[in-house]
Amino acid sequence: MRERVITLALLMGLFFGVLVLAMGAREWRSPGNQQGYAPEQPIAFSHRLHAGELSIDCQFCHVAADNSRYAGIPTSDICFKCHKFVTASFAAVMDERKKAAKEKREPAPVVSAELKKLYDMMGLDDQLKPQDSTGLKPIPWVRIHELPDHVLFNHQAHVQAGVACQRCHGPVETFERMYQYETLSMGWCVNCHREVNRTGVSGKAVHASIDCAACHY
Amino acid sequence: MSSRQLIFASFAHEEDLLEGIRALRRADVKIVDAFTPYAVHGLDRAMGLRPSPLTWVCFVCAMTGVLFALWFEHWSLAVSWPINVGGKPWNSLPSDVPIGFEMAVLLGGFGSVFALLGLCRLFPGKRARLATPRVTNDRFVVVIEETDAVTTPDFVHALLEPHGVVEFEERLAEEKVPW
Amino acid sequence: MSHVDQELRPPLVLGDKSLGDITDDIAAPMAATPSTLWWVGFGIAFSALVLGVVAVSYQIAVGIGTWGLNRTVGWAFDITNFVFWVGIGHAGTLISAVLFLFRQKWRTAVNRSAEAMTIFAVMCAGIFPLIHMGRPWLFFWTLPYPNYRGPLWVNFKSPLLWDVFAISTYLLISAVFWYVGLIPDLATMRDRTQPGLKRSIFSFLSLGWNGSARTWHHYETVYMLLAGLATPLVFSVHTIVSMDFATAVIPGWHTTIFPPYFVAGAIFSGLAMVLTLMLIARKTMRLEDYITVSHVDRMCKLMLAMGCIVGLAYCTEFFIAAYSGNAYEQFLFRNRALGPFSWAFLTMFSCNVIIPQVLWFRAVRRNLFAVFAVAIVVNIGMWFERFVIIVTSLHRDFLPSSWSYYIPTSIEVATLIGSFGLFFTCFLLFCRVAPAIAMAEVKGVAQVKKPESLRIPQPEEAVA
Amino acid sequence: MNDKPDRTRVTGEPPGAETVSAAAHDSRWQFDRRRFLEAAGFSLSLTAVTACTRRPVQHAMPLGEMPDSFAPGKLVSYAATCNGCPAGCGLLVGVRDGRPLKMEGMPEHPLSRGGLCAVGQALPIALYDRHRLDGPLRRGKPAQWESIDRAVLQELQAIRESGGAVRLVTGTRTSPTLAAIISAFLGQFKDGKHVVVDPVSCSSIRAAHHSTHGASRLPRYRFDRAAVIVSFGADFLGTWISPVEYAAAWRQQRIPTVEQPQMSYHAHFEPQLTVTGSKADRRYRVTPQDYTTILAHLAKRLGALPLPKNMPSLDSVGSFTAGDLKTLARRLQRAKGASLVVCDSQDLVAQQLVNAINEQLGNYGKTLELDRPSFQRQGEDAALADLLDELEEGVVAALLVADVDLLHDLPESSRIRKGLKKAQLVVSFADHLNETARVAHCVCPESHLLESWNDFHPVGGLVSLSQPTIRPLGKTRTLLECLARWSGSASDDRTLIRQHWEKAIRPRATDPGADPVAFWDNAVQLGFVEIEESPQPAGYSAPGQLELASVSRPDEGYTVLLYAKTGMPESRHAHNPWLQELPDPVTKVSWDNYVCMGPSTAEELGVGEGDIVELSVDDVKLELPVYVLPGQHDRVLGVALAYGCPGTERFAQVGPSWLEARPTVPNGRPVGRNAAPLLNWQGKSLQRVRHGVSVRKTGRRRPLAVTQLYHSLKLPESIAAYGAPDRSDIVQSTTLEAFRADPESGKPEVHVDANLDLWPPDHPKSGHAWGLLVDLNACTGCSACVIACQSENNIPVVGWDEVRRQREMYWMRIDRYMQGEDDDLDVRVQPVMCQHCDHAPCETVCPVLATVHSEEGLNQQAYNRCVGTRYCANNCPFKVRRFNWFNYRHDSDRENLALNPDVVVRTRGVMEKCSMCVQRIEAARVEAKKEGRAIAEGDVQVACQQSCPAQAIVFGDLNDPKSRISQLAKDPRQYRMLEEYGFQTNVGYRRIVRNREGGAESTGHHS
Repeated sequence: MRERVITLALLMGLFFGVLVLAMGAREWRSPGNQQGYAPEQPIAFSHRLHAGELSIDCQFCHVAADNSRYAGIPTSDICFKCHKFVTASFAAVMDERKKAAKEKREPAPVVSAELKKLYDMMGLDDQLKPQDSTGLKPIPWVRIHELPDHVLFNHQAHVQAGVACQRCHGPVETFERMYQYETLSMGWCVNCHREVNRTGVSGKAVHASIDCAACHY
Repeated sequence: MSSRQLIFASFAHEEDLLEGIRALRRADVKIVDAFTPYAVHGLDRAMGLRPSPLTWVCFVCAMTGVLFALWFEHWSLAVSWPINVGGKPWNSLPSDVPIGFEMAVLLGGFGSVFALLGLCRLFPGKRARLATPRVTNDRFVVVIEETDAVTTPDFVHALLEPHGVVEFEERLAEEKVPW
Repeated sequence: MSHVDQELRPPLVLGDKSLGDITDDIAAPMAATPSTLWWVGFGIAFSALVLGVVAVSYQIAVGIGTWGLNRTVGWAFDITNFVFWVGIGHAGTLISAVLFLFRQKWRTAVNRSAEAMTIFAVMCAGIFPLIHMGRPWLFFWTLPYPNYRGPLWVNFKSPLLWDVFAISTYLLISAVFWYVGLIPDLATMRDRTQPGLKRSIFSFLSLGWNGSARTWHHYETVYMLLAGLATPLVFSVHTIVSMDFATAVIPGWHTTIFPPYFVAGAIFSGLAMVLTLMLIARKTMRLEDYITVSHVDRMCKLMLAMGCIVGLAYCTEFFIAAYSGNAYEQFLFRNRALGPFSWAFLTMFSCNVIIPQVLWFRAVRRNLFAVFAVAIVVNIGMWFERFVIIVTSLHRDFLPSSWSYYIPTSIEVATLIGSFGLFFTCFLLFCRVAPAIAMAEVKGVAQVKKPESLRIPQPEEAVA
Repeated sequence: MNDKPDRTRVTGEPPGAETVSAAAHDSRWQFDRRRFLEAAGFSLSLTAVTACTRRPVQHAMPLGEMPDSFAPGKLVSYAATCNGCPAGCGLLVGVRDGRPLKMEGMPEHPLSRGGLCAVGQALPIALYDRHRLDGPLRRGKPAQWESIDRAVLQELQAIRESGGAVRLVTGTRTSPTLAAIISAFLGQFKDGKHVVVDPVSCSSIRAAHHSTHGASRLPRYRFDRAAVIVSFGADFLGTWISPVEYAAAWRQQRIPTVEQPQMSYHAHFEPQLTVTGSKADRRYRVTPQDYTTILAHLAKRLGALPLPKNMPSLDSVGSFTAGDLKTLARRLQRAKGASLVVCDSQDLVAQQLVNAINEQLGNYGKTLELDRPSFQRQGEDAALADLLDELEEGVVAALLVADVDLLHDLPESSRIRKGLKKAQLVVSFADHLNETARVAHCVCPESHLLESWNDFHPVGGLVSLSQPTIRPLGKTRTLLECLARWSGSASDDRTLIRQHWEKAIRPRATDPGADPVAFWDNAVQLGFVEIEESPQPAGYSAPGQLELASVSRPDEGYTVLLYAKTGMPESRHAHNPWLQELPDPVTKVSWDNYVCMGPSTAEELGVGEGDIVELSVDDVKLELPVYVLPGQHDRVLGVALAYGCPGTERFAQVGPSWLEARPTVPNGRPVGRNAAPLLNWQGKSLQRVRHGVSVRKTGRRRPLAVTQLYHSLKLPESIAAYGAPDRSDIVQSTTLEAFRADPESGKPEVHVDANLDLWPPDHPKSGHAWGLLVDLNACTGCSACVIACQSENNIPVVGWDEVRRQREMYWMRIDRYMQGEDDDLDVRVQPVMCQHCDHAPCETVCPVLATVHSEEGLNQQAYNRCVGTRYCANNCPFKVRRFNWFNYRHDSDRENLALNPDVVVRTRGVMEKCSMCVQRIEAARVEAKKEGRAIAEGDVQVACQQSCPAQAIVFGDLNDPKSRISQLAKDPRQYRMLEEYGFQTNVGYRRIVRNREGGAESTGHHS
């Protein structure tokens, strides 16, 4: 009898152990691999809308990608290039216009909730006039793509070789919220380097080094 | 379920066991097995056992080890990702030899031990079936099956009597039991 | 072995034991409560082990800088200890495997403890390559496992990687060899133990052994195979260890003589350690009947031979350096003997070459105190041999600007002491939990005679 | 499996050029994560747990607005001028993401010609020094500038009314704007004077020219035009006046080629081995007093001047004989107008003799320019002496002190201290609390060079500008701004300089241009402007009968020579850890000062290296450890100045701390001991030579942190192999005569084909093949490259204890070998970095492929792969690999800003070594790719090469037949270290050639 109880207890323990492991396995990834990381951002910026629907070129905002190691998170003034004029969705603006026309008044400026955050960061009031009290604050974007410190990745080298942004960042133009598409593991980098040495990049022969010192120094 | 009639004859000395077995063999009595506290020299010949196939297992494992190691060493450093290490040539067979050898020994050793355990049905936690508890201490036992009418316990006892059998016992054993 | 032979040679087991007596004698220490002597020994060994654990933990927490190494001398105590312990390990395998192959029956007295010693020594040895790494927690990078780095494998050209394979193979094969040898004895222990936990453990570990002649038949084959594999393995392991140095370019390391020289040295030091342990065990565990003076005498002869080979190797090194005409090589050896580390060289040479010469005298070989003293001296000398090879070669190599000296720190000394602590702790525990002498093998060579009265003349007849 | 063992580089998304606070903010994020990883990475299990989960949230903070022409992560160079010493070398400040990181020499600069010394290289770590004063202090308490200004102006007003004396003390500052502001400031007062104090002054040279040429000037020496150089104690390649300028010039005549087997002849007289002495063709071991004797006899022989009165005969001078004098005079005679005699003596007679000799040889106007003189030393001892008297008398009402630390750098500090107490107002401009600042009423810390606008006028005809590359990290001001403010102008330094330039510089510029804005922009961009300066003629009039000053020279005791170290020219650099740790080029000692003495002196005193001795003379006592230096005059001891500075106690904990660690300096004591009390006044001349010093052994020890323990290529006699007594093949040398006969002379006889291979050439280099070539004849061993490498590659400072344990981390070192007798010392220096062997012994032994070969011939070290077996370092024949024994300190957010984000900061337990600045190669590759071409010659300059004052290092593509390195590789002087071993190194050396008679100095012994 006692043996049975013990056996039963052990079996249950095993079952739950396996269950916990199985549940963990879904979250498990090789150490350092952040694939699929999609943190909530301070402003719900949609790449799908900007890069997909509106077909804005990546480097319109990520200006440094072709001349610097960093692609560059866009500065607020780049957003303001368009969002000086576009303050809310077309539908919202039209709604307000209709409502204003109905109520026989000047349409009030419409600012969407997300863009409001941008303007707050830029220290602008509802009329997009600079507020005196607050200066320009950087937007604390949550970093998604981050290589370990001992890897030196250079955007310029890749962009100039003709590597499409999507090759590493995935079909960003379909992402509502940005996430890490690839594993960004060393093997993933190396295999691409090997492959392009055979196939070339967009029809152009390239020499992608697989020396250690290409990335580690 | 059928069962077998087995005869257990115990001896106190290895010479007695050997002589007894030889006597049984001369009389064409079927010897199921013998049990000894240590490896008795000449027992295998006395019982007419065939040479163990484990040498071949060992050889095959060792060859697998060495060939795999040599192939893998060459493939990984010269084919899959050719890396220039100190200007050494791609085909650097001499430097691959030590690991090839070690792998041969490792696989050969483990292969033959596992083969032994498999062949003799030895595994952790197995309940030992002992001919007599003293068989691992100071008793030598031979087990004989009563295959036909001739091999009666009396007959066998008569055969073994001159060889100093100290205990003689008849047991009923289940069919499945390998001995 | 003919009868004549048996008459001429003294028996391997004294005291006219029966098989049962042998079992009782050997199993006795395991059942008895440990003697005070055992407790004292264990206390000392365990304290040393704790000291070592503390030292190693501190070193891993703080860094290799806690050792006295520098930019010029990158290895010293760590690899000295490593080679020393690997060397110790070799005698164990040599005694059990090589002597087995040569049918040297006297090995049965010592092979079990020699094998255990091998395992513990290789364990001690294995610790050093691990902790000598700057980042020991990444030790698994030295193993070729599939990975996300490309995959990036390991450098199969590196002697250090050969070491990884050699040492782990050696440890595994030694352990298996030892365990396979233990199975029948574990079964014996199982069958003489009262039911209970102890018996369950013995039962579990003895794999259901029942002494069947068929099993013995396969077992003998495997045992011989393992011995056959272990023998070249022993030579290969120390050859590979020696290649750590021999394949390097540093004068004093870059020498083709190293493989045989290291193997001889390893056997030499291993024999010394076996003798040390054997003499202690003989005294403390009252195994005088099993480890006889003639065993000691034979070991001493072997040790003397090895000592002479080692001495020859020392001289050959000097001769070749002089003969080679390579100025760096010549300087190195002059520096080794006459430079700042000449004290270490002199210790090595006198301990390993000069003092063991007393073993030419039978009286010394049979005087256990003298033998014990010589064995201890050889142990010290062989430690210094590795120290001399490693440190004197490194500290003054090609560019005089980088010449340096080496002084160990307390952490290193504590780590060395700790490794001895680990070894003896394991060994003393082993004496308590497993039969220290291979019962099944001793019985096989004990020549337990059937009383004459019962003997019936039998015609010589071969049974096919 | 990328767990992250490596320490944080301070980067991330570019923090922005504008504010440092943003950068600090960014690094704080990193710091958090680093601490997290340090804790986590420790045990394997913890690593596994954390690594399998998400990392902590990090933010990527963009700038609010993108500044114009801002390229994140790009290194941009700005022209500036170095103020590490008054020499005024051209500087290119490498700025990244708003952080000045790397100082490089400006190749176009007429003085330094692309070179930069160790002090200049070490500027960044001083900029980010967390102990630098953040803002002004009033009575030792932090204060606001307003209150300081108010207080100072109030006091000055009172002094102006009372007519009290105002004295401004500075080091040599060649700034024309500052000069104008100073005269405006001092003009407010009835008695205002500017006193220039040089810690190591050239007062006597100026005085001698006053007496012989009627102008108190320092000539500009043109070593590039000198075929015969005779130097009396002037360490012009190491410390004297403008060493980078001189080294660059000296080099011009020191490179013999097959076509032109010519080089200058350089004779050197000195009591203690210096960088310059070690490079001389003939070095004579004499005392400083002997200079005068030799010069007098030389002058007589050349017919310049009769022997002065009471001149001893030449017999009294050590190794220099009458025969030598004859030869030397003949050489000088033959090189009339192309010879140069220089002397660092403070004896006026000696300097007058030098002038007479140079005049007699027709050198003025050729190798010495007196009409376009040097302004690099303006200190006048007499003025200083007057000031000290005035202070003592209590005449000085206001004393303003910049650059120098009166209480530390001068003798008789108690007298000065008393004098300072009598002053109404003492203002210090020190950026650390030095001894004068501690007693000053106000401390107005000066901004760092890289934080401020500055201009310089180092030599006639050249003015240079220096622009800021970062906003002041603290609330600091420049001296210029302070003085302007206190003379009623509230302009900032940029405005002041610009105004002055428009007014005074542009009209004189050789190319003033039409547009003042364009002129200014151009000047800022280029960093210097050449101006027309009307030559100030100075005619020679022979001095009258010279008389040897009757200096009391007691026969007893030793003469102590007080000198400045190459790496520590002034006490204001005492807080610079890079300079403190830099091994002295001559002694290889880091972190301390010490008493240099010759081997026979040491034997006589019964002391050895590290034994503390007490030097005492009159009432001055000084305890210092001994360093035994061959080539030292038996009666002369040497002690370096600029040590024992207050505040350097901070370095006690600079290294790692562990069980057996010992602090870099004993707790509460500064680095080294101040030797300034041994300076002494002879009339109005501050003598750096002290006679009659007695030495006592104390019996205590202070081990010195020496990076080289064995100093000779000659092997110890007792253990040297037969027929191979030395290793001179490692640093090969020949003589000019032998070189003329056979350009390959000095090459050892090697009977092995170095290119012999046991295996097929499986690894041809099809693209680039990088190589480095070091000309040992040009290399002076000045160690500028060592600091350049440290700055470029984030090499940690490890502290005295670690250096003492032979664990310094430098990727490149300067090996220095001295062999031969004291009177004929053969000194050879050799920079050694990773040799990048094609058959690298280190690579084969690494078990984890952490060090492998690149397809361009580089020996790569992947730190993040290294597990730290140290096998590679053991197997390195050149011992260039450095192991991270500990995690070295990177715990100051501010000091971490000096880290180069292009290079990983290594964690403990990994091996590191010279990468041949692969980060620069990779950066150049990307840029070249942009233009669709391969890397061309000149695209990459490695850090050590870039700043070498003597241009001894050449880097390039060995596969490019047109590259300079491939051309030079054919040179017969080229050799490789340990060539016979077949390592196939990619670093080559060029043999030393000494302008001497006789055969090559090598013994071929290898078979």
